[in-house]
Amino acid sequence: MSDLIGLALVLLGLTFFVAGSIGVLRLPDLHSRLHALTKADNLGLGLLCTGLALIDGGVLNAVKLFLVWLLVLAASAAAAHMIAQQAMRQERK
Amino acid sequence: MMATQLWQITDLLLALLALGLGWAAVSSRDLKRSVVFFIAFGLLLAIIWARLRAPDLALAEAAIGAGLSGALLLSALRDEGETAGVDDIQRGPIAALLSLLSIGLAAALAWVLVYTLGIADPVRMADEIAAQISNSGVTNPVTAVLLNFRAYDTLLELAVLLAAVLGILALGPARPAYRAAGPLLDGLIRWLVPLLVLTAGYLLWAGAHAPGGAFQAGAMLAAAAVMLRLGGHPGAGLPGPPLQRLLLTAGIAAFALVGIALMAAGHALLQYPAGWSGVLILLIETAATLAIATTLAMAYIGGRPVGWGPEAPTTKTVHNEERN
Amino acid sequence: MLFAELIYALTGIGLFVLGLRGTLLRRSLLGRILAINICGAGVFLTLIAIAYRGPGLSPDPLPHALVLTGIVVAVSATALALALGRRLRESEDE
Amino acid sequence: MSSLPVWPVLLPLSAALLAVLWPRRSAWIGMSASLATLLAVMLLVSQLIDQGPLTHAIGGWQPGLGIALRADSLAAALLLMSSLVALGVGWYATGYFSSIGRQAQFWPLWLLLLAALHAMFLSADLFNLYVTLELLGLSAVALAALGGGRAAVEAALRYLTVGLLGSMAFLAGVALIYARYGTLDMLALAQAIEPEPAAWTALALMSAGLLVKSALFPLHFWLPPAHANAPAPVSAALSALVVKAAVYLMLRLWLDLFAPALNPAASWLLGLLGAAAVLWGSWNALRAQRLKLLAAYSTVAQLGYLFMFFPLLMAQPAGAARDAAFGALVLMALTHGFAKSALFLAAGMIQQRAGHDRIEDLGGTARALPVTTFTLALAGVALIGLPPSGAFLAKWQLLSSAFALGQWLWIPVVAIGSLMAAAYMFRVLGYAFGPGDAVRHPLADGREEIPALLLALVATAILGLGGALVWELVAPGALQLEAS
Amino acid sequence: MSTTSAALLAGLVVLLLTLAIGLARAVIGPSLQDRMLSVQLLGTGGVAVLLLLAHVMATPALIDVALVLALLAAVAAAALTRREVDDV
Repeated sequence: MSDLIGLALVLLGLTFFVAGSIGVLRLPDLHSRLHALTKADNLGLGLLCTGLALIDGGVLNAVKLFLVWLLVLAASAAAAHMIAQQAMRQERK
Repeated sequence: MMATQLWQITDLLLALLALGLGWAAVSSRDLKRSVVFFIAFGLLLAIIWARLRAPDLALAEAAIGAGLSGALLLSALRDEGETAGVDDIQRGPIAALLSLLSIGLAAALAWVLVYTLGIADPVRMADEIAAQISNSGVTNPVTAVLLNFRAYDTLLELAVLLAAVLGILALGPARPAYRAAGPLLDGLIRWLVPLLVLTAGYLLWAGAHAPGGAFQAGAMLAAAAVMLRLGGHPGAGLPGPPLQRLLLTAGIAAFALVGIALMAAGHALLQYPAGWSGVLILLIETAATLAIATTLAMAYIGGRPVGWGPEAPTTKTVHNEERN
Repeated sequence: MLFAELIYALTGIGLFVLGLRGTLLRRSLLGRILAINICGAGVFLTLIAIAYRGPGLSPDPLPHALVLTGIVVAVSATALALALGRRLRESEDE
Repeated sequence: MSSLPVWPVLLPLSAALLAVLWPRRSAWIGMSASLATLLAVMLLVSQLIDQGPLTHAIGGWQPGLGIALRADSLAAALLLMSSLVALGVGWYATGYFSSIGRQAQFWPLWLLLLAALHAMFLSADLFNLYVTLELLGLSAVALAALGGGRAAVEAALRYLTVGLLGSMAFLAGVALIYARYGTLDMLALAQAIEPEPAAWTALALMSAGLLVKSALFPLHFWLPPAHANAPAPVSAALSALVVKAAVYLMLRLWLDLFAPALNPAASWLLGLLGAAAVLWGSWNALRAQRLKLLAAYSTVAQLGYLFMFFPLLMAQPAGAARDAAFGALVLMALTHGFAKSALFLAAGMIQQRAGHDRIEDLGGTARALPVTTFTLALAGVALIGLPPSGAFLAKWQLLSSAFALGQWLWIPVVAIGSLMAAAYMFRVLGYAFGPGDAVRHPLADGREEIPALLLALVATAILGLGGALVWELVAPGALQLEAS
Repeated sequence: MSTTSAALLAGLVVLLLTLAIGLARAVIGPSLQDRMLSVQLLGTGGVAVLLLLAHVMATPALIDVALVLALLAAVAAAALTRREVDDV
């Protein structure tokens, strides 16, 4: 049962990745693309990690998966901020 | 059956992506694009190593590609300036000829390889290593090869690192430092750097029985140094120059001291006595981790730090000095 | 011969040749360095592909160790080359 | 198992560490280590003469699983050359680099280069050879860049990229060998290699890489700028030792490891390229405006001679005749090693004292620097191949082998090459003995001229008079991977 | 291979395709920041790929690789955007 729920969560996560990719490709400007990327991917990865933790069942791996997600969350927030800031600087120039 | 086909699709996709990114990195006319593609290529390579059941390599590639070498290439790209490298590929009849030759070479090599794999025995050294691993002092076979069976390669590899960083130090002063970080990045660094150090320690310790080891750990520490420097700490968290010298040489020194001590006791070079292998390997690996981290960090800084030692005259005056 | 072994070994050859060609065709130092690294990655990939022995058997660890050494060497050479390039640019500015 | 093969690598390597740790004492550390290394090599040679080839299985592991060091007579001859040249070059360097800071930059890299060379001569493992190639390449590049000027850095960069491409080709060959035969141990491989596509392709890849590194015509383009713009002691080492390392590996591969898989006719390609290198290098040396550039082009030419031996060696079966030709090849390489390092050191001396090394403006050098000019002349004797130099004996043997085998083509090449060498050396000496006052800064200390003179004397007199000893040392034990 | 693993493997294929699509942004650009976006995407996606591989290949060590990638996910962006002291 938990396998099934986990699998569903993983698949749901993947759809977010698809959405993020399409957003990065199709959206008109850097800022909206940034937005799409961080939102979609972070959600996608979160769902995927949760799903895999459910399928796997082990506690240690679940903790590691959660940690991975947290790290990516923080890193991509910082990265997006830095990239946006630099873009703004260059627009001002 | 289903799974076999899915694996084949996965392999084809990864291979095509690797070729595509590799092609884009070497053939893009715009240098900026090339660098971006190359960084992406490094990430993909880490995935491919994972797929080919080489987790030690995946760790190393992830640590070095996403950390140090990406940062190194991006700062080199910054030096190129805004306009440089837009038309970076030679064209014309010679280039066309070269491309034709390349296709021929690739075809020939591919034929030889396929033919060779068809007749070669696929076991190679795998069984012998598996048979001797219990005598190596560690259970991770890659670590056993690197620190025991072929430790001499690793010793010389550390010498390669040292030669490169000494060459870099001889070229001139360090790159300019970065500006102080804003609150967001500063906050990130505050908890990321300790985590990186912690992970390095974990990888070093795990290397004996699981994927990891000195190089992966050293690369993580170096990534911490890169992060610190990007955040506006010009020294990248390195200690002062006298200690830097000690750290740079620590890896080779550990190897040499252990090796010579064992020879004095009547063994071959680096022939660990039974029961001592594990401890000695961990000792050498710890020293090597510190040496690799310091070397990579100093290579990233790109020149002599302040107070490095007896100052050589700058190159301009060297010119006159050696000519008078 | 395994499918994966074959595919990745051939990809390695492709990358090796691509890198070779790129090194000769690139104008800038940075471009050439990238190409050499791709070239090396091709050799590494071929080595790791032949070490792979399928899902049931553990791979031959020797090529893994060789490639790890090779990666370290490649990083050292890259760092030295980039530092030389920076020195060259500075001497142009002088 | 002998522990002697370990020290020629371990001594300079450990000294490099000490020189990093105590930069102010680097010259002292380096010179002591050079002396100790020479001693170790001499011990090794004497044991080798007694007992035949020495091996040391590192880690105590069976070669194949582990790595073995192996010293045979070819390796011993080259070790002897490199440790002697290193001593001379090191001695010269202590006077050449004027500040402690420059000494501290030079010595660790120089000691690493020495360790790499010796490791390569002693290695019996194909992948280990790749690592030594890279160590040699990177330390050589770093040393070449110590010149500091734009030209030096540019040349060092080209040297680096070309060298890396060469290493990659070599590594690709190693990968193919491992894929086919499942081992990297050269002794085992010498038994296993068969005439088949994998062996041929691997040899082609490795040779291509090594030919780039050994600067065989037409792949020599990177050498003259790199060797001409480095500091004089570095130029001496690059020209005398580093390019030889690649030639040494070519010898190992063609005559030793892959010999059973090869058609002797393939070596004609190497011989022809060598002949072209003799002519092209000599011609450019003749036209060179600067003394160090002349010396660098002369290296291109002299390497050509070494490759002309390949078709001669491969055309004959093992035996006394081939041993004689092989001894001549080694003697030629040794003579060039000593003569070229002497030439570069003398050129560096002149450059320091005159402020330039433009050949046409060297008038008066002979009067101001008589010993250095004498050194130039002695080096010239060896490079031309006049008696009593070692090169004279070597060329004589080259010619008689060519006669005996009916390979007539090499004979005019040797004659023309020697004449051109005479022309470019006499051109330099002509200007040096001419009127003028090129040397504006007289020597403070005449002892600075000694190391170059000694190296030149080894090339001209000792190797010539002791040539028979080289044959004796090299011939019986050489080329016997397949035999042992 | 269990059905779950097979399904995850299928997911892996989809994910790889997705990443390939995202890489098109690195080709189009136009700015360097745009190109770096697709590297960022490949970084996050790579983490996901490694996690899936860890499960499908039953190699928990690959989670460590994902962890390393996650730890370093901000380095490239920082190296791209940070300014040196004497930059204008």
